[in-house]
Parts: sequence; structure tokens; C-alpha cells
Amino acid sequence: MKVVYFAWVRERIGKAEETVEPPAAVRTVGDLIGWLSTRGDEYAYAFETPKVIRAAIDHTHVRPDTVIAGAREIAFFPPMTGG
Amino acid sequence: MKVVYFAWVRERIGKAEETVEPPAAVRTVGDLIGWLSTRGDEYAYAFETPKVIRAAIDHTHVRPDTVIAGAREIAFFPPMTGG
Amino acid sequence: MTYNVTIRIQDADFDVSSEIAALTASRTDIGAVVTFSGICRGSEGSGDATTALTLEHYPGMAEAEIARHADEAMNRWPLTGLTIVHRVGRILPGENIMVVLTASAHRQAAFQAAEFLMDYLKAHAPFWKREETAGGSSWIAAKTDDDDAAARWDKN
Amino acid sequence: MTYNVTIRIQDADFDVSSEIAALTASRTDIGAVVTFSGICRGSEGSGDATTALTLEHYPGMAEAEIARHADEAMNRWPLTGLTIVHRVGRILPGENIMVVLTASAHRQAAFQAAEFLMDYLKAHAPFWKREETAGGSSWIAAKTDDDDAAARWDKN
Repeated sequence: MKVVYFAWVRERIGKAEETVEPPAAVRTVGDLIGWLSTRGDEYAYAFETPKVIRAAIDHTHVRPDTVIAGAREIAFFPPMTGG
Repeated sequence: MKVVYFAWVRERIGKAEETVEPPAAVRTVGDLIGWLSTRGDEYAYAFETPKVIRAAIDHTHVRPDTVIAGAREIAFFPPMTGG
Repeated sequence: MTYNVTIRIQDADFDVSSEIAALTASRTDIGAVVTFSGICRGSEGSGDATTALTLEHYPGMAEAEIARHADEAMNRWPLTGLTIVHRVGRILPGENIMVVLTASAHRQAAFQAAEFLMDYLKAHAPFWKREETAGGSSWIAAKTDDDDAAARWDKN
Repeated sequence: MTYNVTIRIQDADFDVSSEIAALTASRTDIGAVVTFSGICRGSEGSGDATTALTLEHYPGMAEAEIARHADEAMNRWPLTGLTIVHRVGRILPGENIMVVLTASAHRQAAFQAAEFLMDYLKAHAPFWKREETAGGSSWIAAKTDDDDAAARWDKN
């Protein structure tokens, strides 16, 4: 499963993308944030306030309770500031 | 008193402006429309439906009951279609 | 803080980018510019194709009315400036009739002021359009919609 | 009836007049074009002067999100077309960040669609702004106002 990061989430983690293989117990977007947070201080820092983290699966915005099964690309990023 | 006409009011009357001296009993814009209407068929045609006629005194929109005393220039025209 | 308010009534066409550049020149407090371009359509809905519009205005009053509405917009919204250019004379389908530009730090003020100015211009500015078609020419009737649109900005 | 929908994400600046010309070319059913230009301000309100903004986006998703909102605007209002150009990369104060154009026979549709697109772009399009000041650089925080503005278009 490919995971991509943007803006300060990318900067805190120190990479723009990676491939991860979470255990089967990680079912939802929220679960994945929790699991990623355990992978090191940089992840814990990036995800320290989960409620501000936005997520997308295959280019579509999703909520923390969205199931990740079948996802090709999951993105994590801060609230958007375009326009 | 200078009176000016625009759009189809001007076309129906056949002139763009003129100087008129209405009698003292002509006190309001509505009175003036009534008095002008008696000046000939072209005026009667121009003012045949007084409620669609708009008026301005010295470049400011006014209502039929506005008193015309002191006016330098009174304008009559159809509803506006700018923009 | 200075304000840029420009009002022009002219025969000539205009260029929207140039008007934006003039409105925003040498200032960095503008985050939003809204423009509204009114364009001559090839049909006014009567069925016959429009071959041209001819715009007439009331010189002196048109400038005064627009200036009064421009002042009201500047007072009601935190604008850095606005520009209104209205053409008169003969205009062909596809050509510009008029443009309103509003500039502000933020988008809401720019959008609201532009809509306000357009609603007022449509209902209150002394301009009249005559339409030419293959069958002749006639004055375009005002829309009651435009009066309603303008009235929504009236203060109680 | 054909529709002109153009979406571009690019480093280069754009010209609003050229975008209007492209949106209205060879058609005479357009009476109204609204443009919204978002411009880099010299201050984000933090007190420090902004020396530049750097815009990052999520390639692929940004295009898809904008296209989805463009389709929604085309479905909700009687538009003849719309254009959205959003720049990415480093942008200096006074420079363009993005532009939205909407074209319609009548002004109300053009205004409403432009506001809708701007509210959605601000709240939902995956772009992020980093601000440089003399003291360093930091990511600009999202405004809850923008979420509220976007939510007003949600259908019940």
C-alpha cells in the first residue's frame, strides 16, 4: 500500500511517499494513522493531533472511519489552503 | 426649465431637449408629465403610460410626487437597461 | 491607505487585464480581484438574431449615478478600489459592453461589491439599449428581475 | 450547445484577458463573464511581511478535485463554460496565485458559480501555501471560515 504525505506532514515525516504493509488489524484510515504513529518519533510528531490530519484514498477525500481495504494510494496532509 | 428626453421617449417626442414654461399649477413631476402630454400627439404618445416613465431632476432619480420648483434640468426616460 | 476608484463611459473597447493591472499597480494589500464583463449576445431571446446593440446614456447623470454607487460600495465593503467602464455607441455581438472590477484583501468583499454594483447598474444607471435585428430595431425592455435584484441591497 | 471547461495547474503566470478570450471565442450566447483572481498579498496578517509564498499540490488529486467541482458547477448553473488556472511553486507578493472564470448568458449564474468554485477550492482542493518572511518560513493555517463558506453550498 502506497502512502503519500504533503505539506508539513511530509516535512515532519521526512519523506514524500513510502510503501507500507500494516497488519490486518489496521482496517480504517484512523487505524492507519494510529499504526503509522508508532513507527518513530517523526511519525508521532506528524500525527500528534490526528483530528487536524486530512486523508484521501485514491484521490478522494475520506473520513477516519473509512475502510482502507483495496486502496492503491492513501494520502495524509494538513487542512488545505489553496485558492 | 430645461427638459431632456432619452431613448424611446426622445424618439416619440422627436427632440432630445427643449425649454418649457409650465403654468404655476404644474407643481410635481407627475403634473409636468400630464401637462407635457397635452402639447401634441407626439407627447401624448411618449407619455401614454405614465407609470413606466422614469424621471430625474438635476441628475437624481425622482418620483412622480417630487416638486419641480427650483429644478434646472428635468429628464424623462424609459426604465434603464444598462449593464 | 489610498483608494483607486475609476469610472469611465466611452465608445472604445477596453482590456480587462489592463484594468486589473491599473487597479492593483504597486500595492500588495490586494488578495482578490473580481471582474464582471457584460458582453453583447447574439440574441436577446426575441427569436431574431441581434445584429448590433446601440447604447445611449444620459451624460452627466450616468457618471453621477455610477459615482454614487461606487462610493456606496467603498463604504459598505473593505475594498482597496474599484473600476467601472461602460461603453456607449454601437456594439456587435461578442463585444464587451461594460466591466466592473472590485479589489479587496479578501474574496467575500470583492464578490459582494461586484454583485451590488452590477445590480445597481442594471436597474438604476441611465443607459438604454436599442437592438438591431434583420427585421428592424427596437428598444430593449427593462426586466423586473433587475429591480428585484437591486432592491435586495436596500438597507431597512 | 458545447461547453468549454478548462483546468490547468501550472508554474507559469496567466493573463486574464487571454483566458476570457479563450472562454468566449467564436460564440455569441455569453452575456456575462465573471473572473476571480487570487493574488499573493504582502502580509498574511501575522505582522511580518511576506517575501514569497510557495504553493504545493497533490498532483492527480488536485486535478481530479477541481474537475469534480467544475462538473458540479456546470450541472448546478446554466454556464457555457468555465476556466480554472491554479499556479504552484514560488509566488511573490502582487503576483497571481489562481483565477476562476465563469461564463453564462446571464450574470447571476456566472457570479454564483464563481463563488461556489472559490469556496470549494479554498476548503477542499489539495493545495498548501508556505509563507516566507524575513524571520523564516511556515505553513499557512487553514481558516475555519473557509470550511463554513464551502458548507453553505452543500445540498440537504
